[in-house]
Amino acid sequence: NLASSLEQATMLPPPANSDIIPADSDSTVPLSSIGMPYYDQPLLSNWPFDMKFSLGHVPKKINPELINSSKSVVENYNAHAFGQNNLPSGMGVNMNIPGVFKTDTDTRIAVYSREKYGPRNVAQPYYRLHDRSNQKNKFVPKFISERLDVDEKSSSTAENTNSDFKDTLYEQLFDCKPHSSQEVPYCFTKLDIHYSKFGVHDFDFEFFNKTNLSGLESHVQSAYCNSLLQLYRFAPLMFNYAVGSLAEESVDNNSLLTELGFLFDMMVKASGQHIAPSNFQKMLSKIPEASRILDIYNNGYNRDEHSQRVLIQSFNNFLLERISLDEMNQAKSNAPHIFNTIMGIPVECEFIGVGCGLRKIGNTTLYSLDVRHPKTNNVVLNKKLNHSIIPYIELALSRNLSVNMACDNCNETHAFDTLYTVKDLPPILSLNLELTNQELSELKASKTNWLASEFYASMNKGRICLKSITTGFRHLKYELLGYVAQVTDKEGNSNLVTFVKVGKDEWFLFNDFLVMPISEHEVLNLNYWWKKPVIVIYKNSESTNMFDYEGWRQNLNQDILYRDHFSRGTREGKIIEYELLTKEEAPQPGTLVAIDAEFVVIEPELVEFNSDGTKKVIRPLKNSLARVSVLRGDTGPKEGIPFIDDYVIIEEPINDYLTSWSGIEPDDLNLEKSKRSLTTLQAVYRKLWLLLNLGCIFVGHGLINDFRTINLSVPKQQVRDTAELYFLKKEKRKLSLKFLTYAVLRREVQKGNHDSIEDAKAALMLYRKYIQLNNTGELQHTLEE
Amino acid sequence: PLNYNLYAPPPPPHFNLHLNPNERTVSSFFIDDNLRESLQKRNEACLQTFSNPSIPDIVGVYHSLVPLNNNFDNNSARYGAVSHMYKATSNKDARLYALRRIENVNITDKQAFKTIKAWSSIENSNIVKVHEAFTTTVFGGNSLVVAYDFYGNAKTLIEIHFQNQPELITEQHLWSYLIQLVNALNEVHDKGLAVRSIDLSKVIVTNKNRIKLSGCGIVDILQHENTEDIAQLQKKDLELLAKLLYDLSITSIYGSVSFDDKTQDQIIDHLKFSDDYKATLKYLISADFNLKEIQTRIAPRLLDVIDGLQNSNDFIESQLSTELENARLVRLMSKLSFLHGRPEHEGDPNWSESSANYPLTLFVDYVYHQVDERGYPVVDLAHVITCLNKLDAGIEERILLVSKDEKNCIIISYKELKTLIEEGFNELRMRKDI
Amino acid sequence: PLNYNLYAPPPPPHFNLHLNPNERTVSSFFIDDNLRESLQKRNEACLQTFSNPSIPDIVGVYHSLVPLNNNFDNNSARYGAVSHMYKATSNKDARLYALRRIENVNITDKQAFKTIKAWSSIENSNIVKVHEAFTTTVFGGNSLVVAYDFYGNAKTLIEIHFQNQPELITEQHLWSYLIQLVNALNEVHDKGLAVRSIDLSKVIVTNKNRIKLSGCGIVDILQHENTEDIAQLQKKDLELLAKLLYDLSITSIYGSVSFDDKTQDQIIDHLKFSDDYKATLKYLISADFNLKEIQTRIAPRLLDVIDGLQNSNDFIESQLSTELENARLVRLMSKLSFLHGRPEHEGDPNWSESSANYPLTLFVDYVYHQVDERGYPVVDLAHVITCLNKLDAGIEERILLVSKDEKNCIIISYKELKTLIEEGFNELRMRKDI
Repeated sequence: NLASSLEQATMLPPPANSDIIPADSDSTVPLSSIGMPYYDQPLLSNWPFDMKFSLGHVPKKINPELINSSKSVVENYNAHAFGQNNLPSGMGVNMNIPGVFKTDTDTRIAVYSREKYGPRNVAQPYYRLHDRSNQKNKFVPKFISERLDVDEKSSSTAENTNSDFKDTLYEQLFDCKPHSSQEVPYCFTKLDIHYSKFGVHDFDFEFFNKTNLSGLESHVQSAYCNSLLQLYRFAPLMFNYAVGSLAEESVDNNSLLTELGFLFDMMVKASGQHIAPSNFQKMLSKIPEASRILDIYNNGYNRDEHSQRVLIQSFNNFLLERISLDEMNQAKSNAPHIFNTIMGIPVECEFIGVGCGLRKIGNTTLYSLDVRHPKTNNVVLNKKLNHSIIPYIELALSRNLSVNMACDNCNETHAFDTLYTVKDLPPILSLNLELTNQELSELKASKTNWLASEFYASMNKGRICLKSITTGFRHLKYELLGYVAQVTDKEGNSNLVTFVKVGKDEWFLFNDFLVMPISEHEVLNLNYWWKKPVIVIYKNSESTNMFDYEGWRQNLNQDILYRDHFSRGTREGKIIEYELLTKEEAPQPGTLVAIDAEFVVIEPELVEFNSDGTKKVIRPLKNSLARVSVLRGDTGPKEGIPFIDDYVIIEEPINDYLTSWSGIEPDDLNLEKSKRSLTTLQAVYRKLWLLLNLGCIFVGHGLINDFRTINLSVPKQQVRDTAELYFLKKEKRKLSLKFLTYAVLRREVQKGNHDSIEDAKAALMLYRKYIQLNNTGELQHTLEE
Repeated sequence: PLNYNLYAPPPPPHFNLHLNPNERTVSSFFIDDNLRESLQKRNEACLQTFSNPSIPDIVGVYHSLVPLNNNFDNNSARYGAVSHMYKATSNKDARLYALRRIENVNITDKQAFKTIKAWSSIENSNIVKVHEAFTTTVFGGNSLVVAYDFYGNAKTLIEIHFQNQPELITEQHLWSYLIQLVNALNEVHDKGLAVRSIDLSKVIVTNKNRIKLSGCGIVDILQHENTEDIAQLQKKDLELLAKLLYDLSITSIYGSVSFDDKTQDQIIDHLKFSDDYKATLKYLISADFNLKEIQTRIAPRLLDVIDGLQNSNDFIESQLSTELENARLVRLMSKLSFLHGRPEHEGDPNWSESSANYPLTLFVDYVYHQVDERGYPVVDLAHVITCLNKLDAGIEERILLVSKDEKNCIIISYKELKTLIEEGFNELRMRKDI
Repeated sequence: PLNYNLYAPPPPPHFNLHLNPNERTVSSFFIDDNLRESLQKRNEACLQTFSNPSIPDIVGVYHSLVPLNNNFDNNSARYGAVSHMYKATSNKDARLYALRRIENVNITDKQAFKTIKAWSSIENSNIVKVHEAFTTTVFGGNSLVVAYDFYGNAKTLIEIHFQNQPELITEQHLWSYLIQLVNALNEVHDKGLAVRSIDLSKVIVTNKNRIKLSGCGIVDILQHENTEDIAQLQKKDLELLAKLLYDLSITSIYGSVSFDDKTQDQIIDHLKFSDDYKATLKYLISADFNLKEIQTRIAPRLLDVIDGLQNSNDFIESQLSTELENARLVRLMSKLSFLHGRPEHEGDPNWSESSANYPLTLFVDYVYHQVDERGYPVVDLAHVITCLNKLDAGIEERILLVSKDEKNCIIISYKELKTLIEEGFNELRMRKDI
């Protein structure tokens, strides 16, 4: 009964603030001073012996946005205490009783959001670092060389499971929808190229691109430029303009426009193969203004979000300005007339002197518009305005600024109120979105797509008005061509990708070398916390949609093939080992030429080794073309006679001349001292590009590497590579030119250093022999020897 | 008697838990269970009490005598008299001592104790330290009592290797014993003494592989009239040492080899030990055996032993380090519990979000109440111990504590949390004094 | 009655530790007076974090790098390059490692690492274990990183004996260092390697008077192209060892004797150490010095070290014997805390009065939230442990638990509480599997 139970139950022991066992952490009084009662059952303190605990996690950083938006506890308390309530909603927690936190405390308080940062107290799962990319590992494809091994060995069942596995892998790789609110889909993250001992070509780029649109490699300087280049590649007017400009010869004026044209041409010819925009980057680094404004030697990934956006927008402005300068230079005109018709934005500026009332009107042409948040234009924040880009653009069409200028009236420099008004919109309209993180996050609140897929422009009382629907009145329709987006992951790493419309209504995502089709719905969907639009292009729907891939053919200037083009001096005093082409020898489709190139090392390979035997190539070897020799290849009296033997001026510091391989002596490339036929890379490149586009067939040994360093994309039909022709399939071995020359041609091996003319000649002869052997069926036999 | 198995039941013998290198089980955060158990048993042995009228309450300065169970009777063999052993506590310094009592002795001259002072000055890790010797009548009759250090749960070599699931004698044991006994004898002989009682029953094992000579000095007392030359006695020590090792060594071939027709050297040849050991053993039983030379002979072995001891030192130090940390954790966890969730604080506006308690409440959730992505509880002892250790050390690392309603959060360092807890705890204790 | 698993007073040996350095005997040489403090400092050193954008987050498989403070700059001397040290955690096995980084190296051939495998197979108590070596670009430029075991709060010989209240170098130190280095070199040379970097700045002290060679393998990598004969390199090791001991020895007569006009042998004569030591030192600096012979020469000293190490072992064990229940209490308290006060249980009708939670909540109040008759908090760790011990055992004793509003109470035995808690805990763990 209760009473007796109560008696038996132990009452609360008498209070005793005893210190038999002090709670003081430094106390050495043993905790076993108090013993255990007798026990005959397993103790409660036992834990299951099979419970596993993970340790060694890479510590998860506190989200930088939280830290940035936080306030010191003391500040928060003071704000409360003194009734200042301008803290963002939710920060009402008062955390400081006087004396609890000292004024120099570093404790901070911030507003939290479950949607943004996830639920509270979630245990951090363990990820194995292994190769520096944890979850990404499954998306690193096998090297091509490894794949060939596996494919040969696997039985049919293994193949089936392999391809099943591969299919699900592809699905995940190209899945652009995130599966948790925290996750950025893999296809938008920065991708790494992995190098095996066979170099970059062993990396399975095809894994990432099943289309016939070429992606751009990411391991180059200024790789952030890739995103913008892909965008302009698909603006037809821009493409046609750049490629069309190649008809003219422009080899000594450091023309970025020309390089852009070559790059676009390459991207088309490569048909889905990956390309490195290395010549474009080289030209970019040659231009002094570029290295000042842009971060040439940094690949742009180590910046915070905001400065990365500023960087790509600066590049946009720089690129367009430079193109206009290049046109003026080439055409020797006072304005880039053609380019202005494509992207020129005519702006009228009205200056009113503050105080002196002087009024001046000027005109200028811009190539891109800076779009800002309406409130910066002192426009009252109207909620409706937030829902679409159109009012943002409209507001960017006129701006009020204060500018300091020299005044003709007052003879001093003082402030002028300036009103800039855009008078007309070009066919291709380039917009830089200069919005802060906060302003960008507000876009997500809009119910409709903020990125309007079209708008209508009309003139109203001298001002351009933009509407989302047509008013029926005289209007121009603009459609969204595409945009560069910034994707930022949880850890604050940002990557730039491109969404662009190709053809009538097909949208594609370009992320360096990953290219995939994507739905318009996903393109326009800005509701992801990790996605921010940065540069947006609209296209006048009446402007052409046709890409003129052969635009360079019209009035093609081929002169350079028929003359010397030395950087200094004439033939006098130079060692000339070639005979210029004559007009009778004009290259035709199918003309055979033999080619060999020599390279020097600009930067050696950067490799990380581990004592367990593994190694990782961080940065592959960086070469530069130093000499190229092209020989006549067709049968005839002049077969084997070189008509091009150019040495290339290299402005970057050279790490290694590779003299025993290349035959290049340091003085050969020195403008002062060289006795060789030194010329610019642009000149050499043009010659080769002409030969390619005129349909020549190139014979050589190991041409895939040569063309890569030269930065030329040659279709398979135009290549006859003796390294491939004499390939030992079983041993997977490529044979060296030296060996083949000796073995097949029974000729004396080259003494001394290489010489590109000799090598080209040897390759040509090997090719001839190959044809002969193939015809007579002796090829296999010869190979086996 | 406790069933120690219940304390932390070991996993089944063939259980194989496949752990990744970064995974741990519960036992890795705490002292090794076997070590703990052996130490607990030793403690238990130390705390034994015994009340029996046959045992006097006080003997000299010692009290609370507890007879130590010797399961064999030839304790008379070495001394020629019946001897008993007791655990006792000293009145003077409250420490435990082992009293060895020889009954019915006839000691009338304090000259008998002339070597005890020298014996008690020996501090050697392989000798049970002698403290004092005296005669007494409290047991009835005249008993000699010698007081030694007490080692709980210690067993003699006979008990270890010859009784109750005897432990197999490996070559490692033999080398280890040889070296330890040489260490002991070195010091004893240097001090001009001789052990005179080296015997399997007078060598105890106090921890893993540590042996100590017990009962030193007794023969000196019992035979103090016998004035044998010290050099002779020391030579006998060497012979006894050799014999002890020989006896231990040949157990390995009992039954498989007949000893009758062989010399000792021949028997040694049959041993399944290394040539090095066999050579050493032959040297020991030879007449040439002297302490200086044996040391140089086995010098490389000595280095091995040093390496082994250093390693085991490191091991046990890390065990101690872990358990010292755990002691601190217990105190820290108590402090947290003292402070957190006190009924008198609920509903008190001063003790809610506007005080030091707020971070504490959030911190307790952070440590113990983690969930996975789907909201299920995560029981991660590693996380708890890591966080609390960091809190104890008060490091600069900052953590994110989110409010229960997930609307705001604080970013606070362990250092700051530690300060808050200390101050909160002190305030709690002093509250009545205000 | 709470009689079990009580601590017993520490067992022998009982050392008088707080003596002057020259009064300490060799047998207590390895015992740390302030062992607990040293261990605590070491643990804190292991927990340190450091956040600074100049240090990469991840290096190879290591993360959470913390630069280790080297208060001297001659870290370049031995390697001919600037080196840095970091504490880091391995993501693979969650242990702590010491990373030594040499900046701006030019390693283009994995042949550079050919001895690392052999180095990493050496497990010697006087060598800091080598784990792996690799090059990396994450620090900008090309750095060599070698990973070693990490010893918290370890100091080099330079720091111990030449800086900040330098420790006096006694003869015992010298013998001990010599023996430990011989132990290390023995194994290194046996494996066909050479240390090549024996130097006061590359020897660390990890516990009391325990030294270890640090930075092994680095010179092999940096000079891998240099193909000097291994026998030559090993000879150089001996010379460096001799030099190290010589340099340490002569500090004792700095200032009191002029070195200018004397040979090394003559200077040694002036040392105030034993003849034995002086003779040994002369042997070391002579050309005859070889490892096999030194061992036999110093055999008696080896025994001294064995004795000291055994004592140290015993001492640490004795300290450990009073800390045996901490682990159990940590396990028990954390089990309770996992279960008690979970946010997801608040407001959940299933988790209130009709489950384990209610008695648990009341029990927690009973244990930790006691008040005296005037309502002031009572903070009593002894009470906490008493209750927890009873709970752990699950005894029949019943207690009265009163509800917060003081309107209800329950009477429940420790045994029932134990069952409820065990079941609640298991349910908590298994919840995700349901």
